[in-house]
Amino acid sequence: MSASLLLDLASSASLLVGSLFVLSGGIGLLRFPDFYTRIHAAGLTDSAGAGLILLGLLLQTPGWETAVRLVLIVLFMLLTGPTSTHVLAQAAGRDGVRVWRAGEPRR
Amino acid sequence: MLVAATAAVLVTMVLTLVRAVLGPRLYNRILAINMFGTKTVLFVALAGFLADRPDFLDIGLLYALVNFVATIAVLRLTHEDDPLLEGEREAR
Amino acid sequence: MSMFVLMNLTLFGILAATAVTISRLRALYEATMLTALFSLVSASLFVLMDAVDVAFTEAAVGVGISTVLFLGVLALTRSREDVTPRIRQWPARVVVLLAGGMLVYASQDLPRFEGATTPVQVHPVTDVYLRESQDDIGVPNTVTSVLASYRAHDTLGELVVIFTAGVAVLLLLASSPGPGRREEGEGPAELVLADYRVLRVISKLLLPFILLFAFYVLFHGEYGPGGGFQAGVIFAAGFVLYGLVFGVDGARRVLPRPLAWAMIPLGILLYVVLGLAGMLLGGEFLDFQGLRPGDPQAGQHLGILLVETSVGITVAGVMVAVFFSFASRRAAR
Amino acid sequence: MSGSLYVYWLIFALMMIGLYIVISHGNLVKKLIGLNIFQVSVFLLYISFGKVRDGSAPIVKEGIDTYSHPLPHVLILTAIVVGVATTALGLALVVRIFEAYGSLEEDLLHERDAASGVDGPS
Repeated sequence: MSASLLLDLASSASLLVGSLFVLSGGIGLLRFPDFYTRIHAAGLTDSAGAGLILLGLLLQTPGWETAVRLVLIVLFMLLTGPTSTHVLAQAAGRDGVRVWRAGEPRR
Repeated sequence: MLVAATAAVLVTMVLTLVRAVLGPRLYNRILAINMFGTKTVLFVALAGFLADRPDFLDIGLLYALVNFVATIAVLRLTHEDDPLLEGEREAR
Repeated sequence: MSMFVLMNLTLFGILAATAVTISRLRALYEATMLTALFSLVSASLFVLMDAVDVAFTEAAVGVGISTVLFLGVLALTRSREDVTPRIRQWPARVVVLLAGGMLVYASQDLPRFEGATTPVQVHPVTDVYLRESQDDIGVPNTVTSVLASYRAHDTLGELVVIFTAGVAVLLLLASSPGPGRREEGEGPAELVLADYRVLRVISKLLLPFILLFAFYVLFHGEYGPGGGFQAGVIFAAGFVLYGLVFGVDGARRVLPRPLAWAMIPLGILLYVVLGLAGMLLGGEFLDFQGLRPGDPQAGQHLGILLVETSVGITVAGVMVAVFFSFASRRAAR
Repeated sequence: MSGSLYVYWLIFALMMIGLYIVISHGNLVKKLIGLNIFQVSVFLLYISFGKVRDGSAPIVKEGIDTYSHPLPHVLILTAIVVGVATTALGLALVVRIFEAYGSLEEDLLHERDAASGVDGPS
């Protein structure tokens, strides 16, 4: 079992798990009952899904230039993603979007 | 595996679009569009690898940046007091 | 069906669905946000069709600038559209169907998509741009060499159009104070976002990196996607972000208005002076071969870099000044 | 499918949706949004002319032979930035119109013009 094969395997696994996270986040965004629960789904794809897919790509990059860019993208997303969801949730709270309780109709 | 990941991202794009179309109302749409933006970053990165020219990842970086700017802009500029929006808030 | 076709179809489907939704939405904030989505998807399509430079520009412009301007205008005016009366819808539908049918009929004469023997691909200029340029200019990104060297006159013309449009916007919005120009330091816009501490910290942290990225895009344009237009827009987007979080006055402290206004003509002047310098050194207008006597390739490199820089200065100046003048106007409601 | 035209038809459909928004809607901002959609579809049309089968982005690299044509890319790249500058001009006009009339609906603007005796465009 050579190192390159190991890398390939790790990359594939990471891509696969990342895709599953991304997909489940998409389904969650569609199926969850209200805005605040949907933020959870969006946060899931943005951090776990995107991070794993980019990690999978990072494991099969040919040169360091591409690797640097991938790392930068991950860092940037890690900074901005939570910031925007945080601000969104706070703004919605201020604007009086109410939290969904079990039994209420979907919104 | 790249192909599978690309397919997953595309399918998620469609799901997100459905949420953006259905809404309801502003915040759900902002959330959906913000998430759509990160999916395009992933798509561009994957497409670069699929085409065997991954040296264009600058585009992905730019997408992440403008996506953030757009989200902030929506939040900032829709906060202006709009009597019509107020009315809608009452009606909710 | 190949994978390329499948991806194309999916993205086009998303585009069409978005466009239809935009047409049906009466809430204009939402419609504008969907326009941003439209622009992102079309940029992804540009990537699929190998136009990486175009994708770069479309994303920066369509999402970073255009959306912000639309939202700013909606904040100044009304954000809700009246119901479109039926009497307007039917004639429009007929016209659109007729025009679309005509286009589809005419498309039979178009060269096939992706064909290698289409007039575009077999034209002699293709070989010049893609192969000879490597010896003449030596810049790997052929888009940059065509933009800044082979078709430098064209680019100058486009820059003048941007200059004119920018000046016209400034005249329209800045000359007459209108019913309510905001006094410095006052106004409803100072309220909300500055209260979000996380956002404030992150934006302040990001701004230098965004500006650095703009310079990287400017100087790396010879080897990868990028160049003056994109750099200018990214630079402006950085200031737009700063202005959105800290208010117009905060952004003005970083980049004073006279400076932003001075950048607009400065770029064009630099461009023209560069062209005249080529003439003085014994070439034509905008001929860069003579800029470094004895080494035409180095001259071309220098010329391209200067062209990109001047384009970037003007574009950044126009975008920042336009954003400031929209943002510092108070709603007339 | 070497001889396919499907991409052009899809682009025409997008164009027509944009045109429809411009013609049918009375709100000036919505018209500008429609114009934007139309504009982007024209960009797509140009770029699709430059695409070649199995081509690659026109940034020359060792070991790659087929490139898509760079000329449409150059034309459209500049057109996008010009497009946003002219859109900004349109938006500035919209702001001034709203300040003068208090409305952005085309029909209402015509009515106001007619009432005040100014000749609107028919």
